Amino acid sequence: MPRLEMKNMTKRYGNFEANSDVSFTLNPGEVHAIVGENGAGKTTLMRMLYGLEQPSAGTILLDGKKVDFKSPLDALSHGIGMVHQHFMLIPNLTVTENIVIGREPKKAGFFNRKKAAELVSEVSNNFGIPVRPTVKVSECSVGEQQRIEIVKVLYQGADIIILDEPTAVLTPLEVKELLKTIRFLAEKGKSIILITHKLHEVMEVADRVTVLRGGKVTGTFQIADTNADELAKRMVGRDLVQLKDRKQTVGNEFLKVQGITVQGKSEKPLLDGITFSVSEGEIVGIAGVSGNGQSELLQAISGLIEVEQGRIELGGTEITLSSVKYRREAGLAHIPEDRYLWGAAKEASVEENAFMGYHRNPVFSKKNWLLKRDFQQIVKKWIGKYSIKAGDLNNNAGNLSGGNLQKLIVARELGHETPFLIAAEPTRGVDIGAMEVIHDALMEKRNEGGAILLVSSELTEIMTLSDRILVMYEGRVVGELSGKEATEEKLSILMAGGTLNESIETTA
Amino acid sequence: MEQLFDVSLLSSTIRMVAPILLAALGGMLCTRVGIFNVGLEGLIITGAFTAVVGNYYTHNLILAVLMAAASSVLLSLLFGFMTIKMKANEIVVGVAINFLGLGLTTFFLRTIFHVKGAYYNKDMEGLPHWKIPVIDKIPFFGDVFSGHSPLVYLAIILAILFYIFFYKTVAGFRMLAVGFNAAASKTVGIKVQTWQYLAIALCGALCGLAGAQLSLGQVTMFSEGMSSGRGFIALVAMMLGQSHPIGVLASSLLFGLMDALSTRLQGLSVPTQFTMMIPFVLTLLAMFFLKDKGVDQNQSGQQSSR
Amino acid sequence: NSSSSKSKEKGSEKKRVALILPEKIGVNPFFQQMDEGAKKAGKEFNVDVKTIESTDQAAIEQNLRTAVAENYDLIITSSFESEDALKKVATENPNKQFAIIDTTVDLPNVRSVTFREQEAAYLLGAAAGLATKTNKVGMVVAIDAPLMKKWTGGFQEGLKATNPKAQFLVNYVGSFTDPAKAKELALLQASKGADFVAGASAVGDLGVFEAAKEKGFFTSGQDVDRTEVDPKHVVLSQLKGTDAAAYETIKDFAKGSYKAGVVSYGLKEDGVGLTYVTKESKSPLNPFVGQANIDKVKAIKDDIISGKVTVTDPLK
Amino acid sequence: MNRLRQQLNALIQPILAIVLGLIVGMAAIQIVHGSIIQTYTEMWNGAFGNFYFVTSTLARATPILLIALGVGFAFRAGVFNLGAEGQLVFGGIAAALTALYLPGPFVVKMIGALLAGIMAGGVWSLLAGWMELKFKVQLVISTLLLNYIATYFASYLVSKPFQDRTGSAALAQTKMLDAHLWLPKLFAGMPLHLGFVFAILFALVLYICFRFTSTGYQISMLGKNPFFASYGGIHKQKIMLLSMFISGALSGLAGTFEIMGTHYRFIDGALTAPSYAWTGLMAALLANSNPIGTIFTSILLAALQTGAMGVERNTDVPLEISSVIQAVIILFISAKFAFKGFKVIKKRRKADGAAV
Ligand SMILES: Nc1ncnc2c1ncn2[C@@H]1O[C@H](COP(=O)(O)OP(=O)(O)OP(=O)(O)O)[C@@H](O)[C@H]1O
Ligand SMILES: Nc1ncnc2c1ncn2[C@@H]1O[C@H](COP(=O)(O)OP(=O)(O)OP(=O)(O)O)[C@@H](O)[C@H]1O
Ligand SMILES: [Mg+2]
Ligand SMILES: [Mg+2]
Repeated sequence: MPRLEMKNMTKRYGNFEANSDVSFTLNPGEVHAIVGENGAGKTTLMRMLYGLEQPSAGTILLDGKKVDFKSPLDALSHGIGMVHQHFMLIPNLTVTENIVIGREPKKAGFFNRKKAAELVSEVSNNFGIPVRPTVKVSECSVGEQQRIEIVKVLYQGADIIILDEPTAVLTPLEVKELLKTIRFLAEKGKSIILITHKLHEVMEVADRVTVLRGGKVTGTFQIADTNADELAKRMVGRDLVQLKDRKQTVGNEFLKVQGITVQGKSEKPLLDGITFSVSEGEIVGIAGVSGNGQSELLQAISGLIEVEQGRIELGGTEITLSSVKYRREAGLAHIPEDRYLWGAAKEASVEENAFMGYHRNPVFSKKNWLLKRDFQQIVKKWIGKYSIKAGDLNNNAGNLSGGNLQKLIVARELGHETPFLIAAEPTRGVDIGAMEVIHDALMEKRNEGGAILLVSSELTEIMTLSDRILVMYEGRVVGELSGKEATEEKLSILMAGGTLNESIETTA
Repeated sequence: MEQLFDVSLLSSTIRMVAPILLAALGGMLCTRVGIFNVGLEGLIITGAFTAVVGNYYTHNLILAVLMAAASSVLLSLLFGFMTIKMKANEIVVGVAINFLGLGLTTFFLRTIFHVKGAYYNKDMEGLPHWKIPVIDKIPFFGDVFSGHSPLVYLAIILAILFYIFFYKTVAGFRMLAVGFNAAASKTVGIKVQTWQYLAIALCGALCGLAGAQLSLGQVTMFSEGMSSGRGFIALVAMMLGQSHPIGVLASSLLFGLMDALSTRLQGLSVPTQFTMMIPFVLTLLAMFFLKDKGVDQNQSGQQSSR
Repeated sequence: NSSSSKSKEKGSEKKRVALILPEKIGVNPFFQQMDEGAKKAGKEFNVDVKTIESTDQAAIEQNLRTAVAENYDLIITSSFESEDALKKVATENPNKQFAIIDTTVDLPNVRSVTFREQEAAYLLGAAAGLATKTNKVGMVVAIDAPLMKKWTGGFQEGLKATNPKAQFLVNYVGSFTDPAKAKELALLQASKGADFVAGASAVGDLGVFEAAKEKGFFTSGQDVDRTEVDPKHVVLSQLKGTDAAAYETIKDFAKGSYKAGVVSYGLKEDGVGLTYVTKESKSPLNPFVGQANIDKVKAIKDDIISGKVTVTDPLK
Repeated sequence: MNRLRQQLNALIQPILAIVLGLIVGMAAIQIVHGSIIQTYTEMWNGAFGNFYFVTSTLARATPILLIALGVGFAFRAGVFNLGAEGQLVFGGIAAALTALYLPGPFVVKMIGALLAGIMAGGVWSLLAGWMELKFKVQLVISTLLLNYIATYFASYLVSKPFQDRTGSAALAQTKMLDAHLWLPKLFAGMPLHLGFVFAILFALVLYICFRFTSTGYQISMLGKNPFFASYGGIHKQKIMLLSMFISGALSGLAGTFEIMGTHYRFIDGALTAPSYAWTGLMAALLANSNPIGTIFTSILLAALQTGAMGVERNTDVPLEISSVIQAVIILFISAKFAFKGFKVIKKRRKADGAAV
């Protein structure tokens, strides 16, 4: 008998069906993956299972018994735990506090924090998931936060664990660790639902996989009976196309960064004398374990933080101390790594979000007047080109699914048609279909002579797109490889702070 | 120059601070669950009035104080219902609660006591003045800290209890979590709304006590608008104290001291308007020296420096 | 508020008077008194009196204009706050009759009734100077506004006249509606040695009385005889006959002897005064003041009336 | 067309709320055995009964509207300006003193007074903005504190150095402005003055600014996500300070208009007693900071006050009951439920229509 059965689940938001007639089963000790495009309804299905949303129709059976979850508390008490796509942690609290919250060990109402820390360590050791119980979550890396979330559901005694896109924000190494952990948990008898956009992960770790498209199930397969290509086809509803060819272009150096340094609050500088350049018609990838200064580098180049030393030049003009506005006018566009923090205003409409930057563009802004009608035509084009599911342009951007918002941001920044583009994690949390579109657009820009600085924690992405790859470690550039010579091994060694045996070429 | 602070002034400061502190602690509870309550003034005046009504009908001080707390809880729950359930803007509701409190108390002053302006009855008994056994004997200390109404001591004890509550107990921990991140708290099964209602109700109770201290502790009478802006001062004290129980205690005392200072300076040849300004100017200056100003006081979701 | 909108339609012969107060009745006992005086006159002389409270400054003019529009026969208003509004409205309606109590508006269709409070305050100060044993007396005043100088100024003059050595402590509450703070200020003055603290803080006076009761010092009230509240401690009361002013105005009007111009009430006219000195009180005289002192103050009163002693008008 | 319907929808909620508020008010009137119909008739008459009352309602709405526009402006930019009261008072006193003491012909005095009022309010507000940017002094507290400082300071000015010593000299107030400096009334004998026209004009300008201009766009984006704004090259500090300035300037102008259009002098307490500032704040929040919506909410709140005066004049219902009714109506308007309920009904109707 399956551990969990969801029958004919339907969820409506107004007239829109996020899930229609979805059925799904989960066996004990099984890893069951759910894949699907952005907005296919994966998260919605899980939110119903976890009691965060009430289904419009359908039944949930646990061990053959019908259950009805009014709130997460009900789900939790039935042994269902969820690691959310967007972490549900409280940065001001410690790791222990975040893990035990809701089931705190107590004595006469008093919170026994010592006992709590012990219990957390125990769970963490039992399942081989390392966390530091006493530090504040705000000081933890993204990978550690992920582990904290997993320890949290284990601490809660979850038997069925839902992981919603757990790998989207992890470095390759962390992903490897996580997949190991998932297998380990399954062997210990836990049933796991894994939502991901990365099909190789599915092939590696899952027992079965269910594909969703447009809120409907398009099939459930044993991993042995399927392959990544077929899954992709099922997800997208068509064949995937090959990435555009790389055209050979030779251009001038457009972005020049010389010895920039940012100290930050800690002892070690966040950026330590970084020097490199990006030429027209070139994609330069920056690889590195997250937290090694990539974010700061991009913020320094785009003007969001100040550099203390060094010089930045864009297309021949110095921009070291310029405002963001000036830099953008000098030819910089920027796909930010955190789309909710930097890239969008959730409370603003889709149109307003799309407008950012164009309010300065003389085509759409004449003498301080915005030409909204003209602009809407452009947005409609983007929506078509990148197949963005945006609904009404007046809707809040916060209602878009993550992937669709990302596509909107990519479209917006590419639409500026600047000679230089920063692309930070351009496909984070984005489905394969959309990833294809975005990759293709980046390549096209390169081929047209654009200079692109790509930062990604996804090594495959870096390797397929980049002409040159720089590796960052502790605020410094520790190595450079050409796109051709780069391999996952070499990159991993450099990213971990090691050195390659062969002498590393440096550009003159 | 005359000595600026003497026993009488300090002891007066402690009394004057009590209602502000009580209300500020109430405001703190709301802020801690993510609700900015500007309705403190209305809650205080309601408490002050009901305390006198309770005393009038029951001749029992304990009942009177409880009634004061209860009436403010009711009004406070209205605030909670409107903001949580009806999703109304909390500032609008807060301001409306202030108007409502003032209007209702004046209205009932007329219908219950058939007077306008103030109800005073020289036979009405106020809260007792407690002599604190040991402290009472210490020369200077005794005069400053002993001989206040029970609510004064309660205010100070509550500040410390809230500190323990927040940082040592499970319930307090959960309440804090709700304020830090409601969505995250919800996912671990914490009943966010229940906690919010609880905090708001408690806030009402505290403001009710603040009112009772005003109308039965400090004086024994009710007069229209006798809260006289204390709700707003409490709001400032709460923000200055960064919604931390001890911080709120400290900032209330700070404000009280400055107020005392301003009173003392009235005798000198400074225009009164300037002496009256002192507490506000100094509070403003104090803000410059606060190290960690941001905290998580994202009450309205509208703070600019985030 | 006695309803009057109906009587308009009935077209009754009754004359109609509107008393437009510049603020809500309540905080200032003064307006309550005026209302009572007007009602009393209304009853006695068979005049319809309608009292209208204004919520704020801007409402005064609106209420005046509405009263004109609703064709009241006499429109009485009060206080400095109403001066500007009345000037405007009375000028625009030269055929309407108006009266203003407590200040002067110099127009042919306005009767002004003013009070010389400083004279009564002088007597109070004189009494305090005679009675004090500690040579320290205080006063708790509502707000530091020029108007209040009529009280503080007169008091100080009287005090210096009878007791040049006496120290005068003044504290301002900063509000008309804060008895708690008024009480603390009174306690503070007492702690500095004042054995007599006069209340001049509207509702706050009740706080001052309480302080006196608690610490056993002596105090005084305003406008009406407040000694009844607590004769042991509230030993004097400075009087102001606003009720009489309203009463007389309506009486004159009903009798047909209404005249525009200024009527000033002072000690001479018996419009202001002090308990025991100008008017007996139901409460027995407190020994703190003593009959001997009262007799001395009575003499001072006579000197003021006869012009032998002049009290400075602090507003001039 | 669609937009029109949207805005009509937005009106439904307040109307429903008023109805509910009045129903609750009936209970209060019952308690004092007043006549419900008479009370409400007088309330209506007091606010809109005849032309005079309409104009006095609008006159009262003028400062409320200007303040609401100012508060709403700052709110749009993501800053919470609780300092309207201080800005109002500062604007008023600055305008009054300039009009009285600036040498030169009347035109110069007039323009000088207007500018002084605007600048005083604006700079006072800017001060809070500057403290926030430079020293991270939270605006919510600093603006609240600055209110007290401004009112005490203005009170000092008019009770000591600039007090009107002519006449009775009993009040803390300035001399009266010369009649040439009075803002013209829109209708003879009616309290409504030119300031109202300006207030409406400003509402329209701001509406256009937010909907159609780059500056308005930048302000909204800053309010909705400051990080996004700075990422997009919007100068956060500049826009924030600009918003604070304009916000304060509008409140300052409200004070200026009250002085030059209604009181003709600065009277201590006359600008604070009617709680224009809090009412303006509510008007802005009720309208969700939409300038056009603010016109309606301001007039509504003003009407509740003038209506209450009507009740006071003509019924036995005590004055206090009106403030209770006012508060209750505001509470109901602030609720979102009616609007939501309406949406559901509409949707259902739509679905029915489709089935036919
Ligand atoms: N509260 C809501 N109101 C309206 N629509 C919603 C709501 N929540 C989700 N949706 C819509 O439902 C659809 C499914 O969303 P869901 O988050 O389940 O997608 P997903 O498959 O998890 O996508 P992603 O891969 O981007 O995370 C999306 O189109 C989304 O816009
Ligand atoms: N009076 C004007 N005439 C022509 N273009 C204008 C005018 N005012 C603004 N613009 C243009 O409209 C756009 C937005 O103007 P706005 O001043 O709001 O932007 P901004 O980015 O803040 O500019 P700045 O920082 O230079 O003031 C800018 O691109 C500007 O060049
Ligand atoms: Mg999802
Ligand atoms: Mg500009």
